[in-house]
Amino acid sequence: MDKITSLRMENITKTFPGMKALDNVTIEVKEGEIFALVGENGAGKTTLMNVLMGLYQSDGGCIILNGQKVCFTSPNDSFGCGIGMVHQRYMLVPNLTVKENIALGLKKAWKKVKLDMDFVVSKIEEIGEKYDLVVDPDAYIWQLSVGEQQKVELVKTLCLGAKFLILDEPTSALTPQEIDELIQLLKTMNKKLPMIFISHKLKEVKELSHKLAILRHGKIVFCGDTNDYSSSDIAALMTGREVKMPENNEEKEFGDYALELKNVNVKSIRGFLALNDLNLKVRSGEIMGLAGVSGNGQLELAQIINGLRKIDGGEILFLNEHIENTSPIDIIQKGMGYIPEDRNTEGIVPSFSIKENLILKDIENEQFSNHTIINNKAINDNAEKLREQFDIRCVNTSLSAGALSGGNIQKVILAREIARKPKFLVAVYPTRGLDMGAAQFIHSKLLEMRKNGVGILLISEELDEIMNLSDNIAVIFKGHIQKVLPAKTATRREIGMLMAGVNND
Amino acid sequence: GSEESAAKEDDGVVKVALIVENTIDDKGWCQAMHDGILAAQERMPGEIEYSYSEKMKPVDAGSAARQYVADGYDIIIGHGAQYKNLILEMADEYPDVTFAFGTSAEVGPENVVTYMPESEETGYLSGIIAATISKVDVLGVVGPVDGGDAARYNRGFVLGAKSVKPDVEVMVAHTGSFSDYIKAGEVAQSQIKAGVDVLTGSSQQALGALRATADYPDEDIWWVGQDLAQLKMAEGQLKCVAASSYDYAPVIVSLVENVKNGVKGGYCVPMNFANGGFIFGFNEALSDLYGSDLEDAINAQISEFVNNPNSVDWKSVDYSQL
Amino acid sequence: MDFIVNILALGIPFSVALLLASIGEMFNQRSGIFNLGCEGIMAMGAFIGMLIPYSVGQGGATAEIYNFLGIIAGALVGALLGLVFGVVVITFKAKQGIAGIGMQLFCVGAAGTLFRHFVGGTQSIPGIGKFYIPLLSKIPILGQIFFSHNILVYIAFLFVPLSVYILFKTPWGLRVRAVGTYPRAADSLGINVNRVRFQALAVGGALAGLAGAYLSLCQAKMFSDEMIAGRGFIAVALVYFGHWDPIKIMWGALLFSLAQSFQLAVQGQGINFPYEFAVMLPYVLVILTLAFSRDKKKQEPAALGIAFDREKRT
Amino acid sequence: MTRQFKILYKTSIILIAVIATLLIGSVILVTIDADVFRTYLVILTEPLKNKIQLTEVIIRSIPLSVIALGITVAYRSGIINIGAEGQMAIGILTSTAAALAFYNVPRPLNIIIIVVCGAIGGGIWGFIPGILKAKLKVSELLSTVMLNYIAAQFYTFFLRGPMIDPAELTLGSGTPQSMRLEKTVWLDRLIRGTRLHTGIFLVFVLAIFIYILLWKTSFGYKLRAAGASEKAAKYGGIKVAFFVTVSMVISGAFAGIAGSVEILGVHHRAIEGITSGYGFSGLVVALFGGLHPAGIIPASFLFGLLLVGADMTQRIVGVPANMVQVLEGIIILVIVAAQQVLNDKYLMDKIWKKFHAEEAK
Ligand SMILES: Nc1ncnc2c1ncn2[C@@H]1O[C@H](COP(=O)(O)OP(=O)(O)OP(=O)(O)O)[C@@H](O)[C@H]1O
Ligand SMILES: Nc1ncnc2c1ncn2[C@@H]1O[C@H](COP(=O)(O)OP(=O)(O)OP(=O)(O)O)[C@@H](O)[C@H]1O
Ligand SMILES: [Mg+2]
Ligand SMILES: [Mg+2]
Repeated sequence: MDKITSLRMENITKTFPGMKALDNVTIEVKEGEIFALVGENGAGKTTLMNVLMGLYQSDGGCIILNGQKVCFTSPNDSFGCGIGMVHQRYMLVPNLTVKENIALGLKKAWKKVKLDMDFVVSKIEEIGEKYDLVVDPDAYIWQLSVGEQQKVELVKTLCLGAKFLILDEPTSALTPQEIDELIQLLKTMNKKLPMIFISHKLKEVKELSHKLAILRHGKIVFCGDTNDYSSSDIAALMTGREVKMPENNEEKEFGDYALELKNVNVKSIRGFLALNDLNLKVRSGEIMGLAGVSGNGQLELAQIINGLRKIDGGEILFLNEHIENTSPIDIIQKGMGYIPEDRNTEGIVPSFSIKENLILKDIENEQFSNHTIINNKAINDNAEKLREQFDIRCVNTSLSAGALSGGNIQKVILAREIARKPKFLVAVYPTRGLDMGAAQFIHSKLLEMRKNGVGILLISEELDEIMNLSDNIAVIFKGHIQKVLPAKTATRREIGMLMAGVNND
Repeated sequence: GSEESAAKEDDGVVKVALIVENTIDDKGWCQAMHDGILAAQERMPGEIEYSYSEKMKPVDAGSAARQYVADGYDIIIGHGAQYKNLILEMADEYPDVTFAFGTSAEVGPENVVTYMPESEETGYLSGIIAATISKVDVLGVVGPVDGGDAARYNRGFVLGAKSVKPDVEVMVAHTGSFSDYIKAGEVAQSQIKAGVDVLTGSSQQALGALRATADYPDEDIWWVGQDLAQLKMAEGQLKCVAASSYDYAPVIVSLVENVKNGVKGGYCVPMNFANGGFIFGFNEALSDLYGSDLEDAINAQISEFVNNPNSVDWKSVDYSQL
Repeated sequence: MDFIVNILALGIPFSVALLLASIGEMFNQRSGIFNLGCEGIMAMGAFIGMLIPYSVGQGGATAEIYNFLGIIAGALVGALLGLVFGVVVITFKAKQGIAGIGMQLFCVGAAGTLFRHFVGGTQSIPGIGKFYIPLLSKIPILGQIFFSHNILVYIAFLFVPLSVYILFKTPWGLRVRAVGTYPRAADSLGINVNRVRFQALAVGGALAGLAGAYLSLCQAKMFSDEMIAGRGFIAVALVYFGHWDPIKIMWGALLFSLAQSFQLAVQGQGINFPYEFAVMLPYVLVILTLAFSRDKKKQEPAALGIAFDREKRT
Repeated sequence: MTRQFKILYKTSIILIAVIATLLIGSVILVTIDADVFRTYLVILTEPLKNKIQLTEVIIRSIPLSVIALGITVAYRSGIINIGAEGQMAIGILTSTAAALAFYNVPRPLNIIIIVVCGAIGGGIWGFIPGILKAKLKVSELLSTVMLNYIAAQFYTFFLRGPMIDPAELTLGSGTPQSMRLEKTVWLDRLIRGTRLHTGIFLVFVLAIFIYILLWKTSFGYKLRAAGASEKAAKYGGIKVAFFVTVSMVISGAFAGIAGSVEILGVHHRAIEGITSGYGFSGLVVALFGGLHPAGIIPASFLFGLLLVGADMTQRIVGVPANMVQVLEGIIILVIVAAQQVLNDKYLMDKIWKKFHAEEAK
């Protein structure tokens, strides 16, 4: 097959035990098209694409490629037809190198007794030239930032000879610059290949796609030309209601300094300074946005504030008390709240029930345990209260938290952290991968906390999020705060320059 | 397993049950008792019905013994001192049944028989042989655990060797296990490398050491065995100069007869050359190695033991002083 | 000097069974399967290994051929049992730890039962003798330490670089590493995760079987149902010692065996402390070495112990 | 999916499992010319036929369940403790030492002292792998295997040396075993003519204790969190290293208690071979029991049944003793496989769809 001129998924139905994930879904993608697929978390977008890749077997329906019915039972079949997919959760083996990851799928490199690595490298170079995508073939995946991994995923998919590209939320973890680059890249690539593009960010969808389908609860609720609809139309179609992202536009007095970092240095595992003479002060009631390209020390910063990592020099003051190199529990008890980057395994204990997760930090609290004996009633009541207050969607709070969708997991974490009435909150990528409804909810909660006088350090890669919510914006580069700007007057351009390490002062 | 004798259930038949920790064909401790019972069966045709249970951990032995009692067995032998408590307690509960265990020198209650192989005597003989045929005067002992039967045999060996050549060097090493054949082989190899030319060893693991000596078919490396069964093995034929065994047949015969006569126990049977508890044999195939001098010396020693049992002061041996 | 040479010359062959089984277990674990049944597979390998020369090839000029047939049969049975284990933990997705214990019981028991039935009590066999490498074995000291062993010793040590090569240079090794770390990624590239795991289990089982056959045919030259005596578990432990790296596993096996041969030599020299403390030495040494080694790089195959199911969410 | 289908599915899986067990076992049984049918009949029915055998089953399930409860604590904190055998051995040593040292203490106090000392001994032996894992990242799979061997050597050393029964020395039999414990500390027999002892009550007490500890206290909550997700626990301010160590201490202590109870209830002195096999069997029981006291108690009974029943086959049917292990192994393999299949909703769904599709046609 030289070219994919049309791909049609017809009446696809897929059930998982106890739920119907896809219900009679039909979509069609033509040559030269970028087809956008949008929908809330859990709508079934990824499931549909996995059916297309042959990873899931659908219960009903069929796939028609260039007018011919095909049957995919394994990704080998779909690769054979030239369909490639960049998965939502990157399918890269962390302890293999870039070229090994690519060789894993590149059957031509599988010589009898030896892997033909030269072939793999030349293939990587060929693709790199063709699409202007440069990756280091010898780097290990775990060494790469999320943005770089994203590129590797693309290169991998292209090396395997994709003539049709599926991109499942490729931008959710990228910085603004990276997103812009990727969109440009996809636009040029589209001249050669049709694509399906999944994203929660309607701006990207508008910019990139020709056609658009909206999935809700496993059904296509809308399908049409992207250009005919505005972002807010699409948002309304998607969620069934009007969505407006809240903004921080309320003047207020800040309190005293709640968190002060003075000349902090942290060595990374790989030897260099992950945090380099970092200074930062945040007041009560202030939202300090931390902008920066991922991998510039944001995670280390969040960890040291919460006692999860030792510092190698400097001081950290929390409400005028030293907290550097103390234990997490001391810091928690002093009133620190933390929304971690990895919500699935760090923010919750996946096998614990929702109600248990809601008291992860408060189990020793008299409210929930009396002389170490747990008070189940209090825990249940607490869970019911928070479930209602934070709109956590679950059958009941005794279910294990790991079974929740990403957005609901984030709500559980947020509910726990806010209910503890912290004096300060560190929020890391709080809306990564969440749909608009969920993001809106979380933003409004953060602003509510600000109103109540809680200082917030908001670490994010989304400039929009930072600019919408922050009072001040600090820009981090190579572990050092470049500059702190008032959010009112800051421009995207200026922040972008600082993030890239250009400092005019 | 059970080997029911041809005789039907009648007054003349005594039912004997054996409980062993290893297997009845281990060419060592357990097999000796098994063979003894079979021999007794032959000597008293139709009078003994016999069943055994193998691989009995202490707790399993309790179940098995109780089952045997329930099945009407007259004599239950727990072949190992680890069964002592079990036997004593059951003897208390079931006064009509005879229980036996060994090694033990204690005289137990009315219905308990103990037996005590004085294996330092066999060790002593092995020591004499080893020291006599050794060319380099360095001997090796491959011990399992330094306790019980093995402790006596090995110390008797040291004394026997010293009685022939007071300056002989004896290397003693223990594997720490009764059944780790491979480690016993490793010990033997290590000792042979260190210059030992005649070895001995006790418990079933010793077969591993015996096998290791056979790896030097053309060299003057020899073995003295603790069980006659070793002589019949291929490597025994090749390397085992002599061996002595426990002969339980007399013990069993007398036990059965006593039971028939209404004596349920209350005595201890020491086993030694004096009462025919031991048998000794040379390996004819290796007769070049030992002259009639040695045979005479051994015979003399045996008659010495017969006249003078319990004369080997095995407790005096301190391995660290060797 | 002799003392040290002897320790080395014995320690090296002692390490072979551990080395082979441990490398086999490393292949299992690299592919994501934790096989505690190693001990049992070794027992079966040892039994089948000795059964062939025992039953068909005793004595005669062709004995060597039957010995090698025995070794091959031991490895084949090991591979077969690895596949059986695969059916339990891959096809049926049973929990691996407990299934491994079941496997161990089954194999040790079956080896013992069949042995009792077909052979009887502890049985010795001629086994495989030493192979002195021409010229090299004549070198003073080194010849004795390195070049005067039976042929399987050399082969086992060749397995170390070979398995490094297989793991890191061949397509199959790449697949094994991928399915053990992130099976979903491998699956998304069209690699049949379960097939690769079956293959790895067959390889691991074959090496464990080979290790058993080494014990019965080369080291002990006999068989008894209790002869493996926990070596399979030590082999599993050594995989953790070596952090899934064949070379470090080799150092672990050597450390253990040299300590073993050292303590035996010391015991023979006469000790004035209880011998039990000498017997403990290898075990203590392995723990301490691992505890105080600098290298704590965690390379544990991330998917170790988790059955793969494409449709199931993890 | 209808309820009928679910029941049909489950029963057929169980049926297939039973048939598979019987078939695989009979392959070996036929090979060794044993009577297949009688062998199975004996295993399944003999132990239940009279009170002696039934109590023997319970006697085995006592140490099994105590060890399994301990293993559960470790497992819940993320550690696979395969060192119960060594921990039990050390527990036997310390409790015997205590029993011999405190012989003139009133009975209830004395028993408590002995059991506590057993717990301390086992606890120390559990503490070592715990602290090695928590502080030095030494895999417990390595350390516990090695410590089992080390414990075995300590065991013979003490029974042969410092703790040997003086009578063994004076009478010259020299068997490595301790003096017999005073009758005053023996646990009472519950049924005349059997060995069933009051240790059974301790099992229930400990099971309730573990249930409360793990599921009803904040300590247990934190311990389970540490095991379920180390990262999340650290994030939540839980000192994971502490819980890893403490849970291993508890786990070891339970194995030690199992040792004490065996001494006080069954053997009445420390002898060789008491521990053999309980470590692994305990792990199997813990996992069969779903790592929960409510499952462990029946699982330990079933496993005890299997041990006694399989052991009886050698006397009644005449199969070699090793066959016990073969049958145990097969049963474990089949049950774990079947357990997984029974609970596999995806598979059930798939089969349902297949049937359904056919019906639709
Ligand atoms: N393997 C699975 N087993 C069970 N349920 C599943 C599985 N995969 C997905 N689901 C469920 O199917 C529904 C659709 O999930 P899917 O991942 O396709 O959503 P999505 O639209 O991609 O969401 P997101 O925007 O969060 O990526 C969800 O309710 C999800 O919980
Ligand atoms: N080549 C380099 N020179 C100096 N510092 C570097 C270099 N590469 C990375 N760093 C710093 O090392 C730290 C650790 O990098 P790492 O890739 O672990 O980032 P991260 O915080 O995990 O972010 P992310 O997960 O978003 O990639 C970062 O703070 C980064 O600033
Ligand atoms: Mg998705
Ligand atoms: Mg990173």
